[in-house]
Amino acid sequence: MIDRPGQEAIPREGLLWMYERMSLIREFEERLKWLVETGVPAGPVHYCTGQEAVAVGVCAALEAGDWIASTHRGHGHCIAKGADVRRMMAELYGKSSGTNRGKGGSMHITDASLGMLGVNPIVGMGVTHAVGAGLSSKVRQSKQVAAAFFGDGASSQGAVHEAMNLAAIWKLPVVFVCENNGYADATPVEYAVAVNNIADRAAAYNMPGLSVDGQDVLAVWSAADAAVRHARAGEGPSLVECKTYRYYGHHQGDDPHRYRTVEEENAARERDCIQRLRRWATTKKLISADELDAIETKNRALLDDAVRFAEQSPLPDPSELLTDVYVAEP
Amino acid sequence: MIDRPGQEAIPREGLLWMYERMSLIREFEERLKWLVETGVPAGPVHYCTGQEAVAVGVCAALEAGDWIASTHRGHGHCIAKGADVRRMMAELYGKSSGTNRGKGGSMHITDASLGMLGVNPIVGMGVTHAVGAGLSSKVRQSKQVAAAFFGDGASSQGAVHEAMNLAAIWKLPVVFVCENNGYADATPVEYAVAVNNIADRAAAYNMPGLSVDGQDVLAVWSAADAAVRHARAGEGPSLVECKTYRYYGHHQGDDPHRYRTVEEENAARERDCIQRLRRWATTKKLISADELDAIETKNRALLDDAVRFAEQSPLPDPSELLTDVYVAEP
Amino acid sequence: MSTGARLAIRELTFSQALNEAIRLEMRRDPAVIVMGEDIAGAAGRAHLGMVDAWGGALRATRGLITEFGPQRVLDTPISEMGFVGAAVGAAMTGLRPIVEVMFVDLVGCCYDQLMNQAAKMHYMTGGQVRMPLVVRMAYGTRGGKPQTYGGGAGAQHSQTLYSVLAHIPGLKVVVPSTAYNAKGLMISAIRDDGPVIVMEHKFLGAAAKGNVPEEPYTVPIGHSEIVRRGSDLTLCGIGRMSHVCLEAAQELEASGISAEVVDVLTLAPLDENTILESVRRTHRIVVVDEDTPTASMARDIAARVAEQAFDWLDAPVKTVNAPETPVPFAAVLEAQYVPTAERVLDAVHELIG
Amino acid sequence: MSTGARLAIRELTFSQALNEAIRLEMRRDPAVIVMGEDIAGAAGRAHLGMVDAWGGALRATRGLITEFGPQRVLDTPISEMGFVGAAVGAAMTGLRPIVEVMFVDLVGCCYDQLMNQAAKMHYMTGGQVRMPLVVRMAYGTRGGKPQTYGGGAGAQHSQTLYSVLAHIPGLKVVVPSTAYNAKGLMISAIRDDGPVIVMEHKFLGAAAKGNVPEEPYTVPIGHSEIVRRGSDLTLCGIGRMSHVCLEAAQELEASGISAEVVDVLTLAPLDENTILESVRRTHRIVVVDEDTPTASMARDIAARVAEQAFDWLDAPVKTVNAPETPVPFAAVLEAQYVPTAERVLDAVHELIG
Ligand SMILES: Cc1ncc(C[n+]2csc(CCOP(=O)(O)OP(=O)(O)O)c2C)c(N)n1
Ligand SMILES: Cc1ncc(C[n+]2csc(CCOP(=O)(O)OP(=O)(O)O)c2C)c(N)n1
Ligand SMILES: [Mg+2]
Ligand SMILES: [Mg+2]
Repeated sequence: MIDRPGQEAIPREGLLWMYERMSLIREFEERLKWLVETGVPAGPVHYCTGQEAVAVGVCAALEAGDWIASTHRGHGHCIAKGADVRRMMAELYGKSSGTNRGKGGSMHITDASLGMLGVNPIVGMGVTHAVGAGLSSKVRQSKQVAAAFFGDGASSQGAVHEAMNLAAIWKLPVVFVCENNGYADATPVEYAVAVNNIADRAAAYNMPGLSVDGQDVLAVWSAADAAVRHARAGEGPSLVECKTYRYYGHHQGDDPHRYRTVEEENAARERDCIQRLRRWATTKKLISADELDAIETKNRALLDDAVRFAEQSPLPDPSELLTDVYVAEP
Repeated sequence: MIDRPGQEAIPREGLLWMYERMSLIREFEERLKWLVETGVPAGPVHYCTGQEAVAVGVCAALEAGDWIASTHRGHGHCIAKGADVRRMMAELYGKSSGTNRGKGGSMHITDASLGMLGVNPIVGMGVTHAVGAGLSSKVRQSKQVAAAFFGDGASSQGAVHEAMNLAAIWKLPVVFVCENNGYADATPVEYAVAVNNIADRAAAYNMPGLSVDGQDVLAVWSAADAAVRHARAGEGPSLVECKTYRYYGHHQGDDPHRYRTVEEENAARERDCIQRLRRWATTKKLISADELDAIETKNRALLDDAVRFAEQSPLPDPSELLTDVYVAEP
Repeated sequence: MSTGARLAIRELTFSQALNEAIRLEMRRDPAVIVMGEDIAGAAGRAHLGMVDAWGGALRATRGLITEFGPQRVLDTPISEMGFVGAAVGAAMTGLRPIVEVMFVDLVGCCYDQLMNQAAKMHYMTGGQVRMPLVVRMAYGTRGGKPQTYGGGAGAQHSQTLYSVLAHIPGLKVVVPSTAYNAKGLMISAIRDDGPVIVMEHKFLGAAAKGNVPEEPYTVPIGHSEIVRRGSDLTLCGIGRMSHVCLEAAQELEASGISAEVVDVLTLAPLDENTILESVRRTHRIVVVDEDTPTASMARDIAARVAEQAFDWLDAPVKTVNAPETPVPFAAVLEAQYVPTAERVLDAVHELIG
Repeated sequence: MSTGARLAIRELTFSQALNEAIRLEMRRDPAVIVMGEDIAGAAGRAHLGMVDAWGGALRATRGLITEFGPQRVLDTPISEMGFVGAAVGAAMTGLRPIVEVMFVDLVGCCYDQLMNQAAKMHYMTGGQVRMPLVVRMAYGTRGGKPQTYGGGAGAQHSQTLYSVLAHIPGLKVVVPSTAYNAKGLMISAIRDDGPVIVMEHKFLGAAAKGNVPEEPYTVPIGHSEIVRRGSDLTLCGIGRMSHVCLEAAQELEASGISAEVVDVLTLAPLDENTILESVRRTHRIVVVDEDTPTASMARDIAARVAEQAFDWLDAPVKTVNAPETPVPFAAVLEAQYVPTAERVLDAVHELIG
């Protein structure tokens, strides 16, 4: 982990928050994976294990009133923005206490009160919604910033190009965050994308672009923080590419070894974002190992509680099938 | 007009052909405009007057077996690729002798036997079809090249981004030709596009990009020729931006003075592509003024003939409404 | 709704009525914004004294930028998926965008935003997210007298297509037919907290003129209107086809047949009851729709009648649609395309000997 | 068509049958290519010994890259408008592309290419351009028994939506229901010189097994099939709903009601005659469709019956659809979503006391 300009400005609580959120995301995904593999029918799920630093580094740079748009691989974004893991887990169980009353599932987890524009599995579309939120901020002069997470695969979507051009010409307070984890399903990024660094495409929209190590939460934070400040100052959008890695398959049923090597996976795990923050913070004596262990213990307990909450919550009433189709009943 | 590398290689016949085609396009549009303004109900038409050098410079670099994809402003592209102005005019009259048997109209004029993938008024879509033609060439190893014309407005379409990325990763023999005439309807390019030179977006697809004076037919030809050679050699796509100008409104009913100045128009007319080639070729004594006058006289006669042909051709039989819905009747 | 005497009433065109509706709502609520290609025109050229060059496909947004400025009246680049998506995002975060997609023919360039995003967001989030979004689209083929030659806008600029929007649960789809209901439905659409598609017939824009009160009023979404009373059969029309039905009803009167005419006005949610009640009184129905037949709204309405009013029917349920073809260019072919009063009369005479 | 004895017959799944159809046609004609996201997978990793990691959404293209190589089996980036457009362009210039759009839920990202380009090109060009294009799309919601908790694929990955394709003149839309007709319809689609959409039900892919001859054969596009003879009423099913209809027919037999079952197989152009003739014999019909009701194919078929077989009908024309809602995630809600044999029986009992 390299020292970053401005990182001395991160207070100890900031570092603790980052560690706590990354650890909570990791715990959530590991617990969910265990549940799914032992038979909990949670629907299609896309674990973000390995990518925690991107969600957390970006959300560390945002304020509570800011927005995020997320993707099918969205659990980490939700937790980083402050979502309650109990209600998230209940959503995966299809329970009425879920974030979406059980009507959304993993690919739609949303807590709108936290500035979440929604997890959105139609690749690229969330990016356009973030641009709309940026427009709303500008028109209402509310100074809010919108961050749009999207994958390397999504970077090929036309909607993303359109969204970037719109944000650029209108100078909207948007931060485009490309989570380049190397794959779209089973398709390697070097096959699907014509450039080496997706961040280089920022030039096509006359906006700043930066490619950072997505396994280094401080590097992500530092780039995102600059982009957020730029946005909030009315200077327009930026593109931050975070090179990261997903530890597991595309979804719960995917065997990644059909398209990538174990060596590559092992090398990625060497760069694990949580371990790196731990090593850095303890070496620098900013935080003790005991403190970090305590965080992990607490997060395990939170997940125990979340699973219990999800299990014990009631199912939606059958009548819920027909409610909330129209926003205002005619 | 600046001397261009390789232009000495253009034989006199090449120059004559360019002049003849540009003049024929001009004559076609002027005649059509006169017809429409005197009451011929030709449907919506988008005159390309002023932009002749782009169509002609690009098609001069193509071989007969190559393809072009065109736009709503497509008459010039059709004529440059060799379309018969009689059948084009008949199409505008909705006659059965038209290129499309009267079923297409201005926005769909197509002579598939000349490698035309169609005039296509859904902005940006023709570009994707050219990429498909390039793919066809590559799979069938036919060495054909596809040129895709599109406007500055179209450059904001997601489909164009997707098409460029596809052509780049597959190294397809495609030449992307952006006709930047400064406007999409009544929207100035400097408002709608986040960069100054659309050609600069080529870098986002790791392909060559060049911005040329679209009022200089030899400059267009030179850039297109290099791009076509590149493509035919299997080196992949290129982007050529031609800065041009449309003399009239967006369509026959549009008054451009609501969004641009007469001064700007006059300055553009100073750079008229036909007059420039005339001046250059006569000054260099490559072609005499008499020869060029004779070409224009001949083209006027061709248009007299085309209008006569269109007027005298029969209307489609009413039964044609129902034919050719399915390619092969079930 | 209009309370009569108090209101000043003038004749406006359909487009002017839309314009007035949008203008009044923009005055009423600063959250209302307008977006779309060339909805103003000359974007960024105010310094040259140029603003408001186009006013959109139907000129329904003309003049708005002069009153509300470029912050609330946004010309967009040609990127339907992007700007409709931006409108969706804006609707989720405090604005009430009215977005123009020039022609319904371009629905294929933004369909995901309508059918997966705007339509479903409220449901998928368990009711958390509101979606006060209006999407305006011009539609329709040139009807009327065949010219001897020439042509119309062709296969990709003349479509109707509203059934592919009405098909999607969560979208409301309204099809105004007069200046009066254009204004009232537009105001209802803007005030609705969910997504509403407003289908505006190209050839009603300037042609449909009528009395319109100056003040704001609403015409409720989800209500059809009986625009002519009759007893022998029901003619059910959508958009411009309501006028065709009225024309046919007029002619039928001459031959002693009394036709009731229902103007559907809202396709989704459909006001079945008004249609079913009419059929239960008249025992016969012809549904007239400018769209192509397969999976059309005409067939939808016919099926509802065949299921829910079967016992009252004295004759087959008839539908009159455009033919199962793209829209041809040539005027002689196009003239056969759009349903006419004549074709409606043919259908009626098949029902009533 | 199968000539019986000569052919070797094995049991294949629906997905395997699709795979075999594509493979045989690729052998037969070098112009046939396959495109789509992850239709092979591991693109560009052959040097690591990795090819063919996925085989598409239904695994229907697995193994093709090994036989035909990456020139003819092309993984695409996530750019549906772009690669479907490329397929359209390729079809115009000498290839016969088979393109997979993972799920019909993504139709909104490429709809223009289907409805404006592929569907209309032949007509608009006056018959010049041929469009030998196949577009494969997985569709459908998880049916069957409710689990106590958990959920399915949710509102944006469970849709049916074929009516928005069948609505477009020029597109053929087929909906195979068995391994046998999946192979035969796919071969017909590939050999067709126009655009054909092949709708593949996600939950038939592995579940529908049946006898399939080894050799190539065609099942004609535009023909429905009577899959069970009966005399008291007609059940008309689409895709997986044909199986639901057969199930219902079985149960009706127990109560002495003889149901005929028509498997629609092609939505456009619809084989009206088979359906109408059946109704003219049975005098009653229930149309069963997994899609949402408004402007659905069920309503389309019902309307045709109500117009063209009215005089033979003894009862209202019934339709059974999914409810007018997005697809909910929770298993308990989802289980109420897809029409079941029980709901079909309810509809039948409304018709036949
Ligand atoms: C528009 C669209 N196309 C295709 C899919 C199917 N799909 C879901 S996730 C995915 C891969 C996304 O890759 P990337 O953007 O890199 O995100 P990651 O999964 O790596 O987080 C695909 C192809 C989809 N959901 N939406
Ligand atoms: C997808 C799409 N959006 C909008 C339109 C309406 N429209 C037709 S031409 C045009 C402007 C095109 O501008 P440009 O690409 O610069 O071409 P030019 O007209 O200048 O030749 C627009 C907005 C359309 N036909 N298709
Ligand atoms: Mg990825
Ligand atoms: Mg232009």
